[in-house]
Amino acid sequence: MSQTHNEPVPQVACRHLRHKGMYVYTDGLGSETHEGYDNTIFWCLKTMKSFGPDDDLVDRDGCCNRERSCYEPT
Amino acid sequence: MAEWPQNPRLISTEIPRVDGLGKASGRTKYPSDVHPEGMLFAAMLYSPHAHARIKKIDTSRAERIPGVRAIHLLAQEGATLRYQGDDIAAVAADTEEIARDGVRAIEVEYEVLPHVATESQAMAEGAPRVNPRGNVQKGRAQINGDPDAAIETADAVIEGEYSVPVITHVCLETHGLTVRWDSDRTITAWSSTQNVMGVSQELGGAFNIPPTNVTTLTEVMGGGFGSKFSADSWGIAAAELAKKTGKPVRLFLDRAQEHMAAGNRPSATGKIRLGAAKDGKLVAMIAQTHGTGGVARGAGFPLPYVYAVPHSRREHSDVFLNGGNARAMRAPGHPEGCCLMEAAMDDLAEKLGVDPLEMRLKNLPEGDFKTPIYEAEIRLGAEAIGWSKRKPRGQAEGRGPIRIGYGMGLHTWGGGGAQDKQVSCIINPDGSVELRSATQDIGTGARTILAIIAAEVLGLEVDQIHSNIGNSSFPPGQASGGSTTTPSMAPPALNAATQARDELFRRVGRAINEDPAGMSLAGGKLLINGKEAMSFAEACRKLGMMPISVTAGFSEGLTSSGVGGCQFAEVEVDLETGVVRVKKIVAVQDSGLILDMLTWRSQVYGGVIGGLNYALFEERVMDPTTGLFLNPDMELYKLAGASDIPEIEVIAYHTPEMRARGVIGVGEPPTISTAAAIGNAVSNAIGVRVPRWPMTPMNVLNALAQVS
Amino acid sequence: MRAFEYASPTSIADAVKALGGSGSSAALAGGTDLISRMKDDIVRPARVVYVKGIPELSGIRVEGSVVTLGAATRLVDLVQHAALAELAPAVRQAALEVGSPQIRNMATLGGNLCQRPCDWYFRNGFGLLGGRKQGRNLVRELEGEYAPIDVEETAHLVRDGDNRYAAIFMTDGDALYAHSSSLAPPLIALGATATLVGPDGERTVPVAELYRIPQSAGESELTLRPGELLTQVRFTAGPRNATYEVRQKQSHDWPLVLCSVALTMDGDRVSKASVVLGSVAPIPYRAEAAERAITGHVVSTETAEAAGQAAVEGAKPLSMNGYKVTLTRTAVKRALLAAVGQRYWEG
Amino acid sequence: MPSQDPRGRSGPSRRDFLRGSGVAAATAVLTAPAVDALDEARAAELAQGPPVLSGDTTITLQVNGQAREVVVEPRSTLLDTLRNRLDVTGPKRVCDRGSCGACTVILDGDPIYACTTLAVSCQGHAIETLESFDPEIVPAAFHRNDALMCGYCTPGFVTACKALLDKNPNPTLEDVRRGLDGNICRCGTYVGVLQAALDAAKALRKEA
Repeated sequence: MSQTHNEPVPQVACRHLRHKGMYVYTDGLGSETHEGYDNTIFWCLKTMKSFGPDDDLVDRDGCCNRERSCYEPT
Repeated sequence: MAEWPQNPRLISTEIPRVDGLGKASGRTKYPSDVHPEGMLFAAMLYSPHAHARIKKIDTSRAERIPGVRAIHLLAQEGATLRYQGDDIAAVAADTEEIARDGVRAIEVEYEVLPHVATESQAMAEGAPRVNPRGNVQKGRAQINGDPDAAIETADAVIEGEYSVPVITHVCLETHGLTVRWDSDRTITAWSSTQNVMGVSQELGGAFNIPPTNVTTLTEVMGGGFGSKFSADSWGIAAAELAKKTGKPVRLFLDRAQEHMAAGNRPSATGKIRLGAAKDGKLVAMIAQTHGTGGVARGAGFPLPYVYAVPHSRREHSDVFLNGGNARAMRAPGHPEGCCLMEAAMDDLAEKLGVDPLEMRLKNLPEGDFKTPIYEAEIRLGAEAIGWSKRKPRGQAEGRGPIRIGYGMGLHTWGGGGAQDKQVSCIINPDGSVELRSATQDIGTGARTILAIIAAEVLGLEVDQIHSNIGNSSFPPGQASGGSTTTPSMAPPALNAATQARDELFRRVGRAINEDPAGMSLAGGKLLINGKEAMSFAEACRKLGMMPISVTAGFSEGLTSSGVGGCQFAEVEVDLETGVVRVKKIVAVQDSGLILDMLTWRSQVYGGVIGGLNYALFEERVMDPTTGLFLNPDMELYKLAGASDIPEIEVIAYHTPEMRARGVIGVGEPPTISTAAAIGNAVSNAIGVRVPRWPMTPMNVLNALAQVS
Repeated sequence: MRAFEYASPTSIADAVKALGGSGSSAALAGGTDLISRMKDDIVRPARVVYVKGIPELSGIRVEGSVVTLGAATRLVDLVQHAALAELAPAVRQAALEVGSPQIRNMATLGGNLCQRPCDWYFRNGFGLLGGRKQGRNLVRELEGEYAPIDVEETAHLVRDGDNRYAAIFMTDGDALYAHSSSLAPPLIALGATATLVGPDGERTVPVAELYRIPQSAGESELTLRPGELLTQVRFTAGPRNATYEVRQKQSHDWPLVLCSVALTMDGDRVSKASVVLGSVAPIPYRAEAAERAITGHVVSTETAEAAGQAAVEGAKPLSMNGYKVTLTRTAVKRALLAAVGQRYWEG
Repeated sequence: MPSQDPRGRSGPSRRDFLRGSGVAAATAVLTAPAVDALDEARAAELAQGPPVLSGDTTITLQVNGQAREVVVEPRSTLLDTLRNRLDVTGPKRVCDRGSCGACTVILDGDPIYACTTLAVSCQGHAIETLESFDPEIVPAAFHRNDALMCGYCTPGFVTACKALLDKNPNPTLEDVRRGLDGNICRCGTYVGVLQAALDAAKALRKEA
């Protein structure tokens, strides 16, 4: 199974969202979603942890939610 | 654009790493060794509880300790601490002993909250929630064909539950950095990182200064394995302390916090039904899997793995619990998927009475470019291990209480390069040559690889090239992850060296009135129309006062992605103690064009030994009652020592076809299938599946007890 | 590590004076266990008395069949001593398998006999009895304070927790850790005595009596009195003896189970047997049933197996460590066969 | 009892101990007359028991053949003293509990873990770290055989290897394994390390 790194993190993601793939597979903010599984591990630059300043989980979908108190656009 | 040379002089030979002697003589300074003038030592206070809220923090007693210079709180009153090791405060002091006194003197009142520390606790009905949306997060079901109908048609079906535990990276140099403010808007950070540019970005961002004002220096570093990409909370804390005190600060985690907070590989458990026809051809798989990345997601892994399964359904859940968050670890997901898949494959082969090797050959995906590679590799590996000596499960030979078993596993990885990195090649008028890029060496030999390429192109020896990396202010280089460093950096290095050489020809040609088209470099000499004209140094002197400096990037054809690989294990198991001794591992690996056979082989050995640890020893043990990590050390968290290392035979699958693929990374693939192969060898030896890794006396004897 | 006072006496008398000073004190020899436990904040002596500089504490003396070992003798010296290897292979083998070359160069006989249990609940600050409770609160000694963790009143950390390395014998009480000295079993099997010097003078006790099962929180598993220093160990050589250790790693690791035997022979037959197990009970465990089983017999695979079986008959393993029953059976069998030179497992 | 332990016999004399060690709460380096005065003062105290140190204490360590004066606390480990105070950073801090060997130094000829050794107890003993080794022998063998990757465990392995070869210049592979069993490498360089040790032995024999 070859890896694909082509599923972009939605452009509306909070600008404090990070995952390893953003540093490694830099051609176009590719995520680490693979065929059939996703093991991307995110952190928030505000807390440097897997939970955001609002005590909620940092992840691909959650950090696109503009309703979150900590959300900051790009 | 440049191409890899057809008949290289240095490439693919065995070249000792250029920075090896400095490391082996203790002279090279790691980020945890540097000691800038006036430096303070910092230590961390971290959560002693699996789950708690901070009711009150009082630092006044700590502040009064003579020698304590500053305290920075990472968690404020009211903050939730989600695992033992979650950080609370950092203290800077004149000595490390005093910094730890300061940590002890911080008075924290905790409201201890109910925790879930094991997967069964986290998955229980009504369990305290780690993730506000629930501890069990189901992923999208992955369905291929009609598995329910198909599995009914199989001639044999096995149903097994297999699991691998959470393990941690155990970087020998713990996470941390030494940091100095050079002005109120510029920072120098000696960081133990696999991502010098990222550390500059994250530190700059935290202090609202441009990343280019933060120089991250990582001349060498003591291991990352995927866990050292971020500046991290403690890195920011160290910079805060340095800012507060006006002095450089060194902050590295202690071993316990390193285990608890600096990353881990998620666990994996799979209930797998796998069916095949009489001849061993797979028909269907139905699998429910879960795993935990602690307080983070990320426990996904590939399944089915490697083999073509015409009909499959796989449902996966990430389980959240009060343990430190996962981080990418050497081939994220693959060792887990490989163990589970290969165990099921072996069990099914046994049930069918088919040779597991034949069964694997039968189920490689048709039409995949890797299938013929696997076929060739399996042949080589089977020969090297002596697969013909293998007896069917339950009939293993041995002596006294010892049984000998054989097992195998296959793996795959990407390992292609990023296409946006750069290398500068500088040729100075004195004949010295320097390469620069903001990448770093996490132990793979990155510096050496770049030097080999430039030396090859410039007709020089490797030690004549100054390979300068580990500095974020250099042209953008690759973060070291996903086996991408070499394939990302080799193309720009080749292009930069080639363009610098061509520029040298042009300028020397102008100076001596010769046609550059007739020039070449070999053996430290400039040749004109094949005839020695002058030494390289003399040629460089023609440059006058002005060095050549070329910065180049990626070009097509120098790298590609996608490797196979297989491993075979021979083990001896003592039936009366359950102790497993691995006697031999054969690792057959392709990775395109191999630039340095010596460091390449070291990577494969290292991958195999990492896999051996996963197979036999490693396990994070969490206590259900207290939620604490019971073995955050290097003693009860067991790792192989010299006497635990078997004979390891590494076979490079390095045919002309492979070389033509260009450079592919090798950091990750060889660590993937070792634990699967050892697990299968143990089962072959003792006649029964050991469904839980690691293969400890406890797990082996428990499996034996199940059948007797 | 907390600050402490430090003294480095050069005589036993001075050491005893220093140990008997005000506040808690600890004798430091090799440091391989003590320094680590001090870093863990589990042991907090106000005064550390370094005893390795006391010449009279070190050395191996063989006089006829009487062997005297100084408490500060390094394990490496036990391993390398030719006469000791001849007379007490059980001691040599146990010492050889402790830790690593570096540890054997540092660690001492006395330090090994007096080392604290290698138990992860103990090392995490919960003491030796499975956690101390106040009502429904489990209290953990942390940085000098007690932090409550809400648990069932009947909770026992080891019984309810990860007890893979814990005791399988004497498990009715609260002390469920496994005693981890490797040198205690062979010395007990050989009938060794220990000399202790303290403020009230000198006393000699069997090595087995250095240990007890703690009954209340904070009570030590060692019977040394405050200010007392273990100075030497003595035994009379004679019986055939051997140690067999089951360890997971070949390199630096702890024994999962260790068995030492000492056999007095009458011709081919065993006339008196001593079988002592380590890492299976809160104290070094004498397997009397195994001793009875082998006494009067020629040691063979069958009789050794029967002795191994007898050894485990009283075992009451916990939820996870039933496998140690198998290991114990094997260790007894192999130690007996090793004593008569039949290492069938090495084949 | 006759001593088998060379360290037991060659321990510091009482006077050396006092000169080297300073006394309780003394932070300044002691001048020679002050030491003499203290000698007398302490002589009276000996009747009460040995001197007791606490707080900052000036000691002298013999590191790589040089006498190095340094202020430590009794609790300062040899490792932290070397690394943090003397800038001898070859030995590394990894497990900090005497399990991994990265901090290995040679004390009076024997490899030991510096992380579980107190600096104050090392006065009067010879401390060797790998910085003092001939780089052409053991380090060069590690380099040639690529017996290192990230290199953080390497100083400990090199030191354990040097100590092994000093005692056994002609080791078997089994001897090498056992001699290096107190060291852990996470990158997995053991294959190269074992080769390097045998290779270094060969180089040493050639030199001899």
